[in-house]
Amino acid sequence: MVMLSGIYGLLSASFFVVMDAVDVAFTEASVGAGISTLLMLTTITMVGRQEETERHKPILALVTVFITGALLVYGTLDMPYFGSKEAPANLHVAPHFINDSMKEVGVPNMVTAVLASYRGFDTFGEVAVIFTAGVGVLALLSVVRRPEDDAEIEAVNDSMHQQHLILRVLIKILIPFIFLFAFYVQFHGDYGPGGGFQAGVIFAAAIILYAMLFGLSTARRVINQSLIQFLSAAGVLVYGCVGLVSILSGGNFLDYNVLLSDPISGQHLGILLIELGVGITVASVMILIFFNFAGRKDGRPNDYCNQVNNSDINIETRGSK
Amino acid sequence: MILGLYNYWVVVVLMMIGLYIVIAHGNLIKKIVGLNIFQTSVFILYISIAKVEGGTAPILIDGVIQYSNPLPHVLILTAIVVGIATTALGLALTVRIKEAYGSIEEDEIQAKDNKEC
Amino acid sequence: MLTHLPVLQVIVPLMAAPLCLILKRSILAWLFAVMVSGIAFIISITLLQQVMTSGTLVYELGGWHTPWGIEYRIDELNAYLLLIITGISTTVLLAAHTSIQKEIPKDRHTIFYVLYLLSLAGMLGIVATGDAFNVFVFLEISSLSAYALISLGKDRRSLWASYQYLIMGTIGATFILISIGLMYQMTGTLNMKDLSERLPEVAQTRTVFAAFAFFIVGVCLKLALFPLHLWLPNAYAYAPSIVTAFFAATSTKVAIYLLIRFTFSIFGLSFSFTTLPLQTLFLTLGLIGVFAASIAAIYQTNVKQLFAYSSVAQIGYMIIGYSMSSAAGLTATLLHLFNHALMKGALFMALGAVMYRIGSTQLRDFQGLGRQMPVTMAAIVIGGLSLIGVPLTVGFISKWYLVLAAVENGWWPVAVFILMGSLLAIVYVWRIVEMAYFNKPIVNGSDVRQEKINEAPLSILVPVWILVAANIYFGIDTRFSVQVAQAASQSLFGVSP
Amino acid sequence: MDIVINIGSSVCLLLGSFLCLTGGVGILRFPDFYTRMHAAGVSDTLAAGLILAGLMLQIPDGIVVLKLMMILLMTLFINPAASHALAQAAMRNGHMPVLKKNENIEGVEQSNP
Amino acid sequence: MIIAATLAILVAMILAISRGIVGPTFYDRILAVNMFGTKTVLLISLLGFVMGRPEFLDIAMVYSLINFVSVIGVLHFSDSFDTKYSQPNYIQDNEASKEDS
Repeated sequence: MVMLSGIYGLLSASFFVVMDAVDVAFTEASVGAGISTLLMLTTITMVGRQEETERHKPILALVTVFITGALLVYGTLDMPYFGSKEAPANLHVAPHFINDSMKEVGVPNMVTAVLASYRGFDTFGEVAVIFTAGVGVLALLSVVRRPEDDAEIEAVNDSMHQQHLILRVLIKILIPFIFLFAFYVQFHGDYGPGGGFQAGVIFAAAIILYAMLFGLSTARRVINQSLIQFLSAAGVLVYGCVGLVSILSGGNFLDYNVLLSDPISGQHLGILLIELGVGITVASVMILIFFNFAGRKDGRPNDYCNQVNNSDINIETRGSK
Repeated sequence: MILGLYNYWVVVVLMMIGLYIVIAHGNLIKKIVGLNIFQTSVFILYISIAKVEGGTAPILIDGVIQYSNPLPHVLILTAIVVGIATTALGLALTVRIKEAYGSIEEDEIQAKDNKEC
Repeated sequence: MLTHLPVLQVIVPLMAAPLCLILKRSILAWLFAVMVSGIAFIISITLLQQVMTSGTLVYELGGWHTPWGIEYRIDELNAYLLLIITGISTTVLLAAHTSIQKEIPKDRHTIFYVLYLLSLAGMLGIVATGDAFNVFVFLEISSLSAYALISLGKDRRSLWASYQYLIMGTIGATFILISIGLMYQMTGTLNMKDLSERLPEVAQTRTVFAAFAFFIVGVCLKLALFPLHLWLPNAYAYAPSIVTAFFAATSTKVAIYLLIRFTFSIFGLSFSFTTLPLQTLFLTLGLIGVFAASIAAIYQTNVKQLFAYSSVAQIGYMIIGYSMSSAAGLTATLLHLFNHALMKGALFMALGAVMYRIGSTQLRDFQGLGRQMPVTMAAIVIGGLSLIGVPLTVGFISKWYLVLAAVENGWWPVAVFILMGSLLAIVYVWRIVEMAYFNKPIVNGSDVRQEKINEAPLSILVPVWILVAANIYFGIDTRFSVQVAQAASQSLFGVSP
Repeated sequence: MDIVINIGSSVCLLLGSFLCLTGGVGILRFPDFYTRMHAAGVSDTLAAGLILAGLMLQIPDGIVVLKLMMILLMTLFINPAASHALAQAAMRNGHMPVLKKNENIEGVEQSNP
Repeated sequence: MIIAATLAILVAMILAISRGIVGPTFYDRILAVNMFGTKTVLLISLLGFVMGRPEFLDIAMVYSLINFVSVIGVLHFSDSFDTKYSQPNYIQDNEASKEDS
């Protein structure tokens, strides 16, 4: 099932390439096929693979699904044809982006121009969303770690990972290149597909790879929990501060024109900085999420369970007597 | 004629599959997979809107005048991020539910809740 | 600086959240959060004043002109909602520090404040923005933090409730996303104002109809309108008390705002109420919702769940007012938004105080609480009276306007039904009062209550009584709320073609 | 000169596609996991190399060739390593290749040829 | 030529995906996914050429990386799966056969 969803991610990404949406394909490839598949795998290993074939509420489901589907098909009937140049969507706002973004923002990749400048606030919201997810996972899964656990886990890991010798050597060679690639994607986003989000995911993928092969605690020694928490917050703040600085220099929020004396170079600087903020937050949140998932698996979740159960009992005591 | 809309119908089919999985499956992880499919179908809808016949990817190069519409791409980038955030949170919840209930089947969880009440 | 207020309103809490995570210490985080929420409250008051004196405020983010950039557009309705949200949030936060001590594990206190601020920022962002897609982004910020906050509850059922909410909420949000996509396809714009100007040209197409239908379903999921309300009672009942107080008072209000904003300002009144049998549909659902949820509330054994069902019923009232599609009906809805936020905020916070002392909100544990925690119980009683709609409380004012609006529309039976709904409210409030005042405290041998139960600490009581006082004050002096609500609804009817 | 390059690239591409197809057929038709892996792992790597080489010959643009080289390198690194890891994991978890009756590994009862 | 190669790869993808669906063992599926991933990398590189924008090879690069990460991830986590799910239906006795094959 999860394998197939990974394939699905790959497939939809290739679809996006065909549809000219390279940036989206880039993101969907790294997210849909990579990160979310990994997270699902981690979850499955933690919750077991028991499956129940029985479907409940099939009639309700079918009815809902068909009503929704019929409604959407009904809605498509009056749509402009697929690929039509005269579709209102392609006539009203978009031509401005296509024709003038080079003049106004000075970035050849229109997607980056729109993402970072015209609709920069959406992207700020997006960073906040990913930050929220990170904090939410932290709230749900973080476990207080004890040093003796770490030692024990390390012992287990060592035995477990001995067999992956070839992979370990390979990864040691590859990781610097992956980082290099991540930086390339980060700073080349103005000119080609890519940008902070994609770069952050690639960066996180490298760390996750390392963590999987060398054990979580080894990876944690390099990047510990409080550091990634700090970084994930810092990315949002970098983004926000660019906005505040532009307020202070007399523009509106996220108005990069006022950052430097020349509007175009101001735009460049602004986009560079906010992409950096996005990259930092995304990378650290992805690592954070993965570490907390995997840490939950290796750690001692029982402590928390007991705590929860005890508190349950506390709640019930008054009532049950 | 009517085939000019085929792309949107693919979206509809995907969306129906996703929604069906969300509603009909009892397994919490499968529900989230369904949710993913559902969301991806919407992404495809947006990207299909953006496609322009004969257009190319919206990165300026010399000698090309017809580009696809960049705006939906931007929106979908944001939506993908939202999607992964939701997935991560949903899976984290699943893990906690498994720890607390010992099961990730909807029916069993509900049965356990009812017993408590 | 004043010109930047619309955006500061949102980004102050949004940027405070990561700072809060860096602060680490729980008490520092609390003080910081209260401060931030207070600042947001002051900003919203200033905004309301500005809007009332000088009309709609427009703020172009990034300095890009619409429709290319995103804009913030604050009119009376937005300012009113912003005021409700920040006001409730600040008051509720005052009590947070004490209340979460017993409900949330120690190491998650800071995270709680971070999520709280994010959720606040998300709601403010939804309300303040004038861009359809931006609504979706901030909707997700507020919902994601809501899922996490709800799951912080002590009982394991909070996890399950949160999961259900996540599934329902995501489906709802995705429906809204589909709707925005379809609208974009037909008009080529995402700006609300621009949309409202360009939609009438294509209003007759089936695509716009589908967009409208998807939007209505999606927002009703978020709104917990009657048949789609299943996630709400559990989510409210098992979340930490502070979270419940905050969400019950604000989050459904934001969904109602979205409904009003999209139907009145974007699709336009004539379109909204002619393409679908919206009037009948919402009236029926609202009425059924009021009755079904009130009856369900009567049978609950958990007081939190009882009030959660009552929230569903109150949403029914708001929808009834909305379905009248007249200025008077809308005024009643908006008034009820405000008043319901006050009542539910007070009630759930008082329940938080009960939770703090006795660790439970089961109805049977309320026995004799009237004597043991007189101040808290008095707050609950006043809140309950307000829920019923007794004169001199805010509940009366909104019911009064609602009935008046129904009569003005000539819907006599509806007015009667509304009054009958209040009777049901009497029943469930009475159950609590009876339990608390007319039953002796449990003192038999089961040693449950061997230690004497004291009044709740002042740090919770003060905010509770601030809200209770507001309940009474705005029940007597209605000038402020009625004036703003009327201005807001008139501006909506003025805008619509 | 051009024609030579063109022909070279075509030959590479065609050979690559042919290998792709054989790999695809192999993964479907071979009897057990290890033989399938043989089909996939060996032919895939060579096919990827050939196709990428064919593409490289098509465009003599520096950066594009460089990227293609990177992809090729990644494939060459990653594919065998992944196959190796996969086979090892399968082996460790008790998967045995299907063998002919008379070629049994000692002590292994063959049930399903 | 490129078109022919694209078609061949598409066919190979279909074959791989059918193996992924058929299974029968867990490892077969991983193998299929891995092969599918490699093919997607090639497909995307080819598509870049078909559309005349070969700059987009970055995506193919990300693909090969992500593909690798997910295969490693699967293997890493498969260590903790119960082996009974991998159903050794060819062989009953796994004890005696270690490295000697």
